[in-house]
Amino acid sequence: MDILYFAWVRERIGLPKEKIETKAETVSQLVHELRAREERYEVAFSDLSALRVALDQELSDFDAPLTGVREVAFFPPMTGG
Amino acid sequence: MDILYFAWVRERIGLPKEKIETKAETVSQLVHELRAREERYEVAFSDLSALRVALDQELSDFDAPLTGVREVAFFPPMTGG
Amino acid sequence: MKISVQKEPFDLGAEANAFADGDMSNGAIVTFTGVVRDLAHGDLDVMEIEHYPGMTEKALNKIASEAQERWSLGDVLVIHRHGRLAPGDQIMMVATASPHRKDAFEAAEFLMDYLKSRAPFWKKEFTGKSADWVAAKDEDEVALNRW
Amino acid sequence: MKISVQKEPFDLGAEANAFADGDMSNGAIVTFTGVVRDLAHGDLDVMEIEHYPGMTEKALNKIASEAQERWSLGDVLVIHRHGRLAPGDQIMMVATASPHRKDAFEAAEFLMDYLKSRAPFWKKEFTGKSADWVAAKDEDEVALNRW
Repeated sequence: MDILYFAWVRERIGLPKEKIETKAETVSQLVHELRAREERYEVAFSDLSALRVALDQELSDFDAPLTGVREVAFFPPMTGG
Repeated sequence: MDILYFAWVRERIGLPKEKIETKAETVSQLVHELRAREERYEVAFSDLSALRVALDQELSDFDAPLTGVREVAFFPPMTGG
Repeated sequence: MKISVQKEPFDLGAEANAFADGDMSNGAIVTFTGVVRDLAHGDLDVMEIEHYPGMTEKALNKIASEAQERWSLGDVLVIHRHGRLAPGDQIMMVATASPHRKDAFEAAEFLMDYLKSRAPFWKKEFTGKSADWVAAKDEDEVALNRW
Repeated sequence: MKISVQKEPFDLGAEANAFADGDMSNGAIVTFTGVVRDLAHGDLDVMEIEHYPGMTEKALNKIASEAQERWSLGDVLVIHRHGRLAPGDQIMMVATASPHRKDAFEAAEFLMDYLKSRAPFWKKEFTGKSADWVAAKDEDEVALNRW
């Protein structure tokens, strides 16, 4: 599964993209796994209300299932326009 | 006093502008005078709700006094934009 | 503030660029452009726009000044043509600049609503078989209640 | 419908003219242009806009299609830049065409409100002494409730 990070999430974790093997069934479980890895993940994911998630390039929720998902992206609230 | 007519008011009366001498104290009195002149005026002023009036190039009302006014214009509701 | 009442065509792109270049400090720029269209019968040849020279300029200045008082605006542009126009011709445009997109949008809508029924222009439509003055729309009068 | 996510500057005037020329049957054309501004501190050097290639185009297409479903629209244009921009640079523009001015205005406001907080762009401001990600504004989230 491809995990992408944008904006300050990318900066805190220190990379824009990584491939991971996971058995997580939901976004929340995936976040739990990532947080357990290293402090930089723990810091980046410490406040989920400050984060948004997209599954296969569609905005989604932290409860959403990961079944069939190939690309997960984490980023702060968007500031377009 | 200069009297100006625009759009179908101009067409019905048959001229864009005329100078008149009047003792009318309000727009209504002036309209009354004009209507008494000839049938084309009578027709043009038959429905005041379909007309607007400007005094010295400011939108006004049919009750408004004519004191000091040099230019009166009659026209249908505007259709700009 | 630029107000122009003119017979000549204007270049939307050139006007929009000049307006934007003249106002670098405002993050939001809105333009509205009106185009002669033939909705009613499909056989419009010419639209003739009559106006009240002198009063037109005063009315447009007043409308634009009122917009600048009511919203946080940088520059304001109003161009309105008169004379003979064909379907597809651009009749008029307004442009507003503001630090806030909401102000730029609202001010442009306000300008348009007032132009529609408070600026002394009258449109006459010529088709092959008729020539009719365009009637003012109730909805345009109602639109003013918003402001 | 034209959607463009690009690093290069765009020419507001040329885009507005091309948009207007491509849509002669709609009487009302609205454009919105966003310009990099330096409201916060007066010392902005550069704004860097990051985006999510692939998702950005999808999100913009979805927003524009939804506008076309909700309002009576002719063409719709969305251009959004990414990369490094300086104060005064144009970031993005939208354009809408409709038979009715109300539809053209509302659709443009809708596009802007959704672009602000539903299209995957993130802005970082660089000054002489700091580099900060621009925080999303509550008011931009609230603006979506209107639609």
